[in-house]
Amino acid sequence: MNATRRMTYREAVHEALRDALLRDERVFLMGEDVGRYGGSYACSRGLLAEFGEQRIRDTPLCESGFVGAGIGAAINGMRPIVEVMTVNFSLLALDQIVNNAATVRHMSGGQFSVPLVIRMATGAGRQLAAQHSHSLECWYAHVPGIRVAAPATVADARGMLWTALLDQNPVVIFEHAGLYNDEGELAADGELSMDIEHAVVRRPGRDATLITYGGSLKKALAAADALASEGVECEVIDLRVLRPLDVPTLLASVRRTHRAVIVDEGWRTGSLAGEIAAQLAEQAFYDLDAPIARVCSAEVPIPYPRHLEMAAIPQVEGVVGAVRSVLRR
Amino acid sequence: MNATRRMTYREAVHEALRDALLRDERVFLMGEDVGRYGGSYACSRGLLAEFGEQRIRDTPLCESGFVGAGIGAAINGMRPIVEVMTVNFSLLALDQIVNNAATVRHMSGGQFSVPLVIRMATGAGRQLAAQHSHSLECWYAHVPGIRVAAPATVADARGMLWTALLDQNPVVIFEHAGLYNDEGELAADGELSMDIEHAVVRRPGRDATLITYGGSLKKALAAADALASEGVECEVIDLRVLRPLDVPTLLASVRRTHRAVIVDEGWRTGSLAGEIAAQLAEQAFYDLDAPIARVCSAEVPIPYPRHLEMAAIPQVEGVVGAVRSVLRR
Amino acid sequence: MTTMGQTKVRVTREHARDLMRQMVLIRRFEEKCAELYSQEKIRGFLHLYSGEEANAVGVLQALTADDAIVATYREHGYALARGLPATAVMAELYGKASGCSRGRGGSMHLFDASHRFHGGNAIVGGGLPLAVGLALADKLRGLSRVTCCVFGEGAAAEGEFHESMNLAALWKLPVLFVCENNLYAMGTALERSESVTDIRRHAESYGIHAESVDGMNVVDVEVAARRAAEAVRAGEGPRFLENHTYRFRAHSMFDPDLYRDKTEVEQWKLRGPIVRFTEWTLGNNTLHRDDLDAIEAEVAGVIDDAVAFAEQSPWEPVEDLLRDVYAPRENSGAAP
Amino acid sequence: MTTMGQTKVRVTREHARDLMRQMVLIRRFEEKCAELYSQEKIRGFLHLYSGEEANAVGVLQALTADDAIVATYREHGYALARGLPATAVMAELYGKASGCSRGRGGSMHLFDASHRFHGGNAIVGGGLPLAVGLALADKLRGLSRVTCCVFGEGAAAEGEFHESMNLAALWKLPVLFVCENNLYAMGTALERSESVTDIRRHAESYGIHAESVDGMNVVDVEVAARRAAEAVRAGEGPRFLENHTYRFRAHSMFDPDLYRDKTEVEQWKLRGPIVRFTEWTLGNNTLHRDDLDAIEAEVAGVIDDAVAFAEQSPWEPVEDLLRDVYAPRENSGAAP
Ligand SMILES: Cc1ncc(C[n+]2csc(CCOP(=O)(O)OP(=O)(O)O)c2C)c(N)n1
Ligand SMILES: Cc1ncc(C[n+]2csc(CCOP(=O)(O)OP(=O)(O)O)c2C)c(N)n1
Ligand SMILES: [Mg+2]
Ligand SMILES: [Mg+2]
Repeated sequence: MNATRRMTYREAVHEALRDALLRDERVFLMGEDVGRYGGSYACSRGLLAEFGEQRIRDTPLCESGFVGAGIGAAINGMRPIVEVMTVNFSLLALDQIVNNAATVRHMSGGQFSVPLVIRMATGAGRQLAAQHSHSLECWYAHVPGIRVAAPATVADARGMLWTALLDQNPVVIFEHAGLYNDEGELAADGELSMDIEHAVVRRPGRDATLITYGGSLKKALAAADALASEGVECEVIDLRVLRPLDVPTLLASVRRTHRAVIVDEGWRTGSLAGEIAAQLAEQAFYDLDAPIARVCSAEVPIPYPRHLEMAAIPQVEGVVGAVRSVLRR
Repeated sequence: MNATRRMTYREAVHEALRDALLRDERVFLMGEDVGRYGGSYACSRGLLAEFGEQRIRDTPLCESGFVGAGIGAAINGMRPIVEVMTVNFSLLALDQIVNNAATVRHMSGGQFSVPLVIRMATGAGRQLAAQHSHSLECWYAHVPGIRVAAPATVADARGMLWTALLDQNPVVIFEHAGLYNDEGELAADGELSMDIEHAVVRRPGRDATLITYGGSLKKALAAADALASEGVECEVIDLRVLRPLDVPTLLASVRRTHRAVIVDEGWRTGSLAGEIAAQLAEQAFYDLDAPIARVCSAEVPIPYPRHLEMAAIPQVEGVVGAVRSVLRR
Repeated sequence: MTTMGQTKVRVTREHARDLMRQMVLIRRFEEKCAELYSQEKIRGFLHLYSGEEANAVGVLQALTADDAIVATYREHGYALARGLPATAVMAELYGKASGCSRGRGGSMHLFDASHRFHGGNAIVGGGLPLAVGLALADKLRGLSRVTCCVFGEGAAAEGEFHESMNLAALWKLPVLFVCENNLYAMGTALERSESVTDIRRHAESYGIHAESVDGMNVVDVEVAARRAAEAVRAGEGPRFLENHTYRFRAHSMFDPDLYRDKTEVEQWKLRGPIVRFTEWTLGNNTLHRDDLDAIEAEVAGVIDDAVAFAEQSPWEPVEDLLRDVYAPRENSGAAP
Repeated sequence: MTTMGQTKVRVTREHARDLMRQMVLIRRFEEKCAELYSQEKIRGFLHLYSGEEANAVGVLQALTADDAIVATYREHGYALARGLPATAVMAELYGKASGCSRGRGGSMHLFDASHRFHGGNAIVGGGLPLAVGLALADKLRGLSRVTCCVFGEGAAAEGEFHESMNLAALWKLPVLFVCENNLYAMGTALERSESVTDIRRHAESYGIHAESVDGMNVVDVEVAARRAAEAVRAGEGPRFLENHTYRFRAHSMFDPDLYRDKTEVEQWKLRGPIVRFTEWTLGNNTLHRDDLDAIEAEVAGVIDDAVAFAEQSPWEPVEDLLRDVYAPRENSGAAP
């Protein structure tokens, strides 16, 4: 019963897609190069052969057009999964997402819903330079009317998609591009779906709370490991869901540890980390024993060379240093 | 020498535009309906007749196209002022702004600059419903490589444009649509330009710091007035510049008042107010006597009816209440 | 007898009455809106349809109850011609909870699921990808329904126009695109916004069959729309109509209307859709003065009722501010 | 003697040598890049130009030093043909401070102000509005310069393509649009992305004069580009070239290239630009084997130097991470 399987994040996304296509005939996958190419991150390889052109739909390059088409199809009885190759190109589709997907239900007084899932890769760290390294999850997390999820583990990559498809609301799923090759464990059978409501404690600890999501989770865990060898026990929380934020889980932890560090690959100013710090400062003000620290990206379009990119985005040492600073060691 | 003139915000914008066109022949104004229509908020009325079609350039409806064209023209020796009618439509131009305007200088290793000014109206409060009431200043304030200004007064509306044009960087100027009819005072002569670097104290006070910008400034001032009659003296700070944030000015005030309330028409979660709260909590942690309060918009696409819209966006009473709460009265 | 352009059709008395009634309803409704706007009963942006009635009324003759409509912020005419009750539309313009969008949308966002009326979209061009998606779903579901997507000639310059045309044509989707070419986008005349002002050529460059029609002639519009909708319904892929029309009023209630000659407006009014249809139907004895009087009387009643309904409807309680932002989660784990 | 298509031109020995040298330089440069990528000297996305050399080399013959170029992420060929030193380009691919973009950009973002080389743009379609703006500035400044804007056929589906074509045509701007139609956008074949695969028809729908050319034939490309650039320079407004070409390698180093037949690739290689130009120039005695050998030797030297330069160049100090995000404020209050 407790048997597990090992697979990569990419395989988990692939299996989740395939599973959804098998479970519900209203589901179809649409986006640039999801079919013949097999997905720019190879997540949909083989699906075209299995499900055919109608359900694995290669689109022209027209982000606004095909995201808008996904919205329309969702309103009209389908359950589209729209893949926007990366968050960088999603800038071209923001009008559709913000002005249509997020508003139609409200503007129509509840008559129309948009049960749409939009998946996109996000993040830096692969030397793709300024136009291909954005982490704009915080922008999406700002918009009422959509849900935002960020699976950081193989199990979440496998399980969140189906839950998102059950949701009547538009759900944006961010897959950090640095995760696709990572391996993880999965329950071997049974219901694999994962909630898209709660943050979870990935590692318990008493000395400080490390809050993070997506591609930064492994850095936070590595930092916690490093600190554990010095006797500092960090609690590591994976947000999992970026909108709506599960603040109670964060507060419960911070009220125990009295210290918080937030790790977020977004640029520091106006980051999601800022919002979380603000909420903690609002709601756990008297519980905090030190200022909240943020480990974010430097305020620079991500540069190409590895040493500069590494310096620009959060690293394990930076997280360790931030924890030390809130512990004043 | 200290003579002043009275004019509306709209007149100030108009005068600033005209002045820039007169001062520098590289300046031209481009956007939807800036010419024959006179500007959707009537800011450019008469300029077409005075400066002709080349310099007052009506564009087709194509936000990405003409904003991108402004970027190219700026790179190539001109000083374009691009008017995107409202922030709502700027979603269609975000790719150009984020991926080109904000990055070209960095990606080119400093070889190309983008001395471009983009103006747009922003904000809610006029019953324009969900697609026409956005306050997305926080999104722009998140992006390295651009400056963001938000003139809240007639003097700033008159003076910031020229300073922005002198800047080699892309500057986005947000004009809250609720300000155009407001009147204010201006120096009668002399250099009218206003810095785009500093926040200013619009009203001094000792009991709490009210931080705000743009269309919310008048609400914050009204709240301060109301509170003054109860003996509570609020210091009101107008951010003026949203990127880069002038944090020192904020800290100096909060270190005196020990309490802060931030008023921001953006949706609360992920608002600029959150960023400011985070920075104050980081840097003035030991100076704060109470949690920072935020007065922001409710998490709802702005509804059309007046009573619901008013309930959705910050109001004077809400600000008064927030100040009372941080003072625990 | 006024000739109705190229059209050689017989219009029954009943049908003529119906067309006339709808056009007059729209006109009087818009006039009432203007009045209510100055009384501050209607607020925000208000874009009136006066002068363009033949388009909504003509086009919607070609649709069945199963078809869908995606319109713009200038959509009162389409809503009324589609059969949305004038009461619910007026209540929406008031922002009342009894409005067709529960008051949340106002003039620019009329919605009605039971009429497959999908807005009311205030971002120029933003409705086109949506229409493509509605049609894609119909095609995938094997339903032979048409999605009618209306927009102005100004929208043709937007990237979303291009992307939508291409997708609809590439995937042979059942979309009837209707471009209401009223010569102006706010204050920008077509020749200042399009390098090629013959909008059909754009549609054709995607391989979409396109036709121009006199949008001031309700019968011509109906005939062209029926032909186009039939082709779409038959699975031939999208069709494109360009309706030459004109708005008699300013772009919105904020527009000082400085960019066009008053005489130009007057010229167009002389060949307005109601004037011409009146001349034609009276001239060929399809309708009589009595009919028109009866229509005006009936319409006046409808509008009075609509205003009364809107006036007396309650406001949504402010406690419900946050409703309808998110749909409730479906609670079963089964296929949704 | 291989015929060079429709072109009846005399190519001098010197010019032939030059064209050949540039094409060979690009080919060998790209081959070296592939090698360096597998050695992890070059990282990130790398899009090679092998097979398409005739386009960059042919098109750039038509430009003067004053003209500007806006290219894509597949721009090494344009950079080299434009005369950017191979050393600076290679150093950029390494990410060294001596790179043409100071190492900040890498393969997708080559820039060089002194050559008016405006990138290196990695958002498909994103360079087009930029090119429109560069040309607009030239026009406003009264300079008779051409902006050459290169993009793939995949970009033609993006809204920005449409918006840019319309603006350039409407305002009669001096843009030479060059669409490199290599039949695929990543794994998506043209007939799966465009309802009308004749890209010229799109350009023409804006009233832009468009021409197709065999993009595997450097002389044809040069002739067509000269004709087009002259018209643009003469103030006739934008022109459009569609170059039929093919990439011999995968889209990027990540692409497993599963979407096209190996035989298709082999077929195209048989009529590759260097092969054909070699046959033609040898066949008509413009060049001789010796010339080719000399070119290969020279190019090998250039590439060795480039690699050596890149290898030995220093990294930018990490302390300078934040440089060139913002330009310093101009400090005078006078007109900038
Ligand atoms: C993307 C976008 N840009 C600008 C506007 C502002 N705007 C509203 S209507 C309009 C003119 C549209 O003209 P057209 O498409 O011809 O429709 P018409 O109003 O003539 O019916 C403009 C510019 C908008 N709503 N959306
Ligand atoms: C807006 C955008 N969408 C998607 C991508 C990912 N992408 C990079 S290149 C490419 C294919 C472009 O094909 P084409 O324009 O034909 O140029 P080619 O690569 O064939 O030279 C895609 C989909 C991108 N860079 N930008
Ligand atoms: Mg119009
Ligand atoms: Mg291609």
